Amino acid sequence: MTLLEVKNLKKYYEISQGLFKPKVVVKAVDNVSFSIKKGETFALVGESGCGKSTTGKTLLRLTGTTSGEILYKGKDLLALSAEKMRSLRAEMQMVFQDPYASLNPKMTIKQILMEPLRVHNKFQPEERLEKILKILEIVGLSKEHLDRHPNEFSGGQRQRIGIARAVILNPDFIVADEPVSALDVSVQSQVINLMLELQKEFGLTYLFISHDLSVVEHMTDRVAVMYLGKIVELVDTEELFANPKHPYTQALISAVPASHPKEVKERIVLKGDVPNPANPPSGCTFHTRCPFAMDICKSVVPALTEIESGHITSCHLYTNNKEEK
Amino acid sequence: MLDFIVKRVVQVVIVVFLALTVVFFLIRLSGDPTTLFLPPDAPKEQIEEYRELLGFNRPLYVQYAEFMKGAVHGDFGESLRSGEDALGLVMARMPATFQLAISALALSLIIAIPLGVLSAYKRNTLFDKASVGITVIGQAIPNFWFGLILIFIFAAQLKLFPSSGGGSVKHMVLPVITLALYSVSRFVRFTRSAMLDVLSKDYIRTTKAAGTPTSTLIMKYALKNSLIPIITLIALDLGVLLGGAVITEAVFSWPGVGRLLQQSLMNRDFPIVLAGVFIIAIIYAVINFITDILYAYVNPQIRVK
Amino acid sequence: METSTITTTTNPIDSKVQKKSKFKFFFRKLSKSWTGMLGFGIIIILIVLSLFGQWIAPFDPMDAPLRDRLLPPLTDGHILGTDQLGRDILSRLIAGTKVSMIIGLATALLAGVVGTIIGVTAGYFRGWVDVVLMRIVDVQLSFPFILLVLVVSAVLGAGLTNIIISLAVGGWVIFARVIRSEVLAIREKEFITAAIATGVPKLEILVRHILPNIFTPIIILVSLQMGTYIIAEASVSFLGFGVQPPTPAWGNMLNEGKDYIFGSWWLITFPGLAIVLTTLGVNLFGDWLRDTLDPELKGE
Amino acid sequence: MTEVLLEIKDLGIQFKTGEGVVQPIRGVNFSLKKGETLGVVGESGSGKSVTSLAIMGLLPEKKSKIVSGSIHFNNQDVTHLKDRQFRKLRGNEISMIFQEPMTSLNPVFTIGEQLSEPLKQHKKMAKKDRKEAIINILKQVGIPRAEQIINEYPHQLSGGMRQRVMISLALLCDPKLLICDEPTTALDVTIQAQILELMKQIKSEKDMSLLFITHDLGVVAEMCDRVVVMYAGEIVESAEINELFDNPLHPYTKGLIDSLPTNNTRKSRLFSIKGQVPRPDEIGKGCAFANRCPYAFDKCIASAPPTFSTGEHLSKCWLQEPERQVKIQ
Repeated sequence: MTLLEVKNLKKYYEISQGLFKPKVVVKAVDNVSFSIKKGETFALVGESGCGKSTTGKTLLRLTGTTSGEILYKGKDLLALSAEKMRSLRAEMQMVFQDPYASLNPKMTIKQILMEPLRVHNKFQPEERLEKILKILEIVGLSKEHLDRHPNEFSGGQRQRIGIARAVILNPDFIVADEPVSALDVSVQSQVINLMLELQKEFGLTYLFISHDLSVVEHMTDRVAVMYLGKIVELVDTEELFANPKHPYTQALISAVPASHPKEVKERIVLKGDVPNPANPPSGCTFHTRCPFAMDICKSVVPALTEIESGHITSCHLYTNNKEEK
Repeated sequence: MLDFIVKRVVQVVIVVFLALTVVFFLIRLSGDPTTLFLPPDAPKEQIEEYRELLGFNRPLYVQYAEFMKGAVHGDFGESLRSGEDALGLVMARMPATFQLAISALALSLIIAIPLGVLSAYKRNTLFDKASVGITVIGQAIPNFWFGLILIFIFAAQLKLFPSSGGGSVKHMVLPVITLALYSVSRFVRFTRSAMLDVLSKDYIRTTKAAGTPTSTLIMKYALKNSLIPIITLIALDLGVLLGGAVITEAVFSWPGVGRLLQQSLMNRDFPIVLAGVFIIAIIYAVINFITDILYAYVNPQIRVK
Repeated sequence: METSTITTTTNPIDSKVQKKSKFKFFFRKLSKSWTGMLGFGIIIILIVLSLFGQWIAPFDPMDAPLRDRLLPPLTDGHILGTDQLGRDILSRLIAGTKVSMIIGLATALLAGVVGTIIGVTAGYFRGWVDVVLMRIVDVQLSFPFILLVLVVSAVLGAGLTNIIISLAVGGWVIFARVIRSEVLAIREKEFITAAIATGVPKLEILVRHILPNIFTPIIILVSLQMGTYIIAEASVSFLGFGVQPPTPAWGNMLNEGKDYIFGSWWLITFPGLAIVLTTLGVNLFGDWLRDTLDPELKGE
Repeated sequence: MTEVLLEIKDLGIQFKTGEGVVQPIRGVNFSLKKGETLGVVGESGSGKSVTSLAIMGLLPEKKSKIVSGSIHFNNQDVTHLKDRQFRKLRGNEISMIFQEPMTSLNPVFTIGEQLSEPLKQHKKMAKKDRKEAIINILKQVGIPRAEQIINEYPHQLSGGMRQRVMISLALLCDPKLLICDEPTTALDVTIQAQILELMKQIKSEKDMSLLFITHDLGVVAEMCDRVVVMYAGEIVESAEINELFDNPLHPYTKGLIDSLPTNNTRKSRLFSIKGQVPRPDEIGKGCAFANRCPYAFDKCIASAPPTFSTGEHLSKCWLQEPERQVKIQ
């Protein structure tokens, strides 16, 4: 059961270089396609600037799209009128990375949680407070917090409020953009648990955007790895960690620090930095850092291919029938 | 670079054009000035004759087009009073105003930057508090009144300097001090806060961690960083300085553009006002241009672009 | 999940107590800064003088017995002396307070309202509206404020209303520019994206999320600009364009007094001091307000 | 027995804030031997960064005060050292790498100008030798085109490159002690891997001790010989790296290790420590961790535990009182 399908999504930015120079086009999201099944947690993984957050925002139409289709329950979101999209937002919500910036400092918790109910006209006004109290209890806060402002809470508590705001309308789909990366270690696990519980309780579907592979491994079902605006590998989470195909995925997984000092990690250290997205390398954009780069990689863009059942990757190592690691 | 200059020149043209247009219509809206030159009981025919002579009887847009055509060639008409070329009159007064404004700017910078830096370095000491206190008061003093007080003390009582007129260095002392007062106060406060801002930056901690002594830290490193915002402020304040010059010139009867403009406004001698507006808008644009270049010089992030 | 067991130390607050404590909070903060107190004190005195000045003043500020002209301070009950027409300077200063306060406040409100509307429009709706409005702001900023006020007030003619309009014509740009950049900054905040994601309509985002967050900078700017307007009015009146005699205003008192500078120092000293004290009070309070409410705004 | 390079005893630091005085550091003890890499682990607000700034003598002068204890570096008491004397150590014998490579380099000076600063302060060198030394060190930290880089400005470099520049800046004068304050936190995973490899390599080449401050247990596991765990301004546990991971004695340490996703079965509920780190003004007379501790009992709330030792393994928990010695599992 597909809840959301993304087809050939593109998001290009233009950067003006001055009056007499041509504009530079940055391909933040470049021809990305995937689909999310109802009830699953789908992860977008990659390093800063790879386009994972932009992809998340385009799905909710929080930023413009250059081309492509986003089918949510079969409807193309990009074709909806602004008003239709606005009312559909009751079903599609978002949890943000920065719990400090994502709550309006001038509003009380009650106002913050009341807002979604009010704008979507859910429940009778007198029932709304009841609903708010219920959701507060679910996320581990209580009645006495109602009239406080966000600055009176710690980062972890704020993220709970942000999650409460997202789930209060009983949505079907939530985009969670790095929801735990701004939190302290001991609080991270609390919030992850909360998200897992809510998913079970409300049958939520998550798009989980993260750079933290150990969190992704723990709580997601399928993963798409992104590099410079493109998906380079897409497969079930367990399979990805057990048998990564794309050299970038391999390097990414190997770069995760060990969890025990005795654990010996065979590490693939990539050379160099992520190239400037305004001026990406030719061919396979990863070839400048790839330990297995071949001649063909410099000139030909590898296509996303299903190399094993359900395991998609874009790498010449596999399309050339040369099975190498 | 070419890009930058073209953009800038276009901008200046727009600014000057709009400024002239607005002032032109403002002036015309306030009625025509013919009545000012004639006795109040002048016969109607005489007024009409005069209006025709000065061209005020034509439709407004014709007058505007005529005016703009002249302005492009630097012709703003003749003074309604003296009949001399308006732009020429303004230009003749420029040197005196420049003398005043530049001396005041130089004086403010010489005093304000060291004071501001020292104040930031000795934050919360008696010295810092005193300098902040003086600048707060300095900003509250209207400069024309400060000028009057200086005249009272140094011209009327002590008879050290002349109270009005221009021509010698002695004539300059009181007007320059008067004009510098406000800028000094602003510059000290701003240098101090720019410096404090820079001193709290991570990269200053890095330099400190290299074992750099505080004096080097401030004089070599932090000062260069804080110059970026300081230059911006100075550019912004040059407008205030030019405006202040108008008032200061009035107080000291300084023979500059400001005094000319004030008198022309009083006399409704509008060709001169328009010529003055034209010149000031251009000067201001030039100053902004220079600031941008200076800015690029101290800020490598812009330079490399 | 027992997170709530360790909550912040503040007691549960109900909203009534909170409103009351806001006043208390204001005064507790104020009492910590003597400069803020001083500014606040001066402002209170100025308000009292402008409201009840006519009963406080020892003489009629318009009464001009020529035999009493140019009396030095402390003669015949004239604490600050008399002017060239024999009018009591103290009484005229008190009467002038009202003029200065009205001009300062009215201009700040007028310029503030116009500038805020334009700034919000430009910053929130962006596009060509923003481009056009900001071009106008740039053009105006490329012209000295005081000179603009001078030209406009020369064109409009003398009078209290006209000087207020002239000052506001010169002053709205600052508001427009600051408010626009505030709006731009807030627009980029994640809580605005969150509101869009929640499905809050565009206009409601402006009213509920953006306006409350620019309220503080507006208040700060109003209080900081008032001093500028008071000084500008005095300067314009001093040059003979603003409030015209015989209305007692500090600027035209100085204008009239400047011809007597060599003989009668009190004619120029006291009106000037009145301007300095007023501006100082307003500025000190404005500075304190800025430092307390919005430390980030420090240094422009 | 190897020599001790850095010894901190009962360190207490107070900060003046608008609301009054707080004490984010309350009695910190640890020592660092020559050639050793010591990890300091803790969450935000645990006081790990404040401690490192104290070692560098970089605490904000007027706002903070060392109220108790001492810091000895290389047998010299540096606790209340005058800035003039401290300057001779900073950048010379003690160096530091900061968390934010993007903001830690001065935007208006070239890389070369910034790198010559410690050499100017501590080494008498001709200009030409200085340049050579700088190019040399840049090459050592793996910066390509070192000759050109010295004339470039920080904004022309990527985050990873800047952090390499920061490392080279710290290494210029061959310090005896290198403090790394979350050196990889702001970096991407693949860049983090590069920087960690680099630091391992540098450590193996140079005779240097490392104080590695981080919140990431994984980084500690890879880099350190010994670990101290900080919580709410004190050290709650200190042990050799394997011992700490295999046999954590303090419930906080155990909680941190157990809550790592990799130590939990996939999709299961993660182990988690309830509640959150207390603010300095919320700490009472008992154990600072008592309100979050699943093992807390009366004594924990009544009084703060002293440090108990089991050989080299120290912990500040009443469970480790000699007559109790509970194994938490």
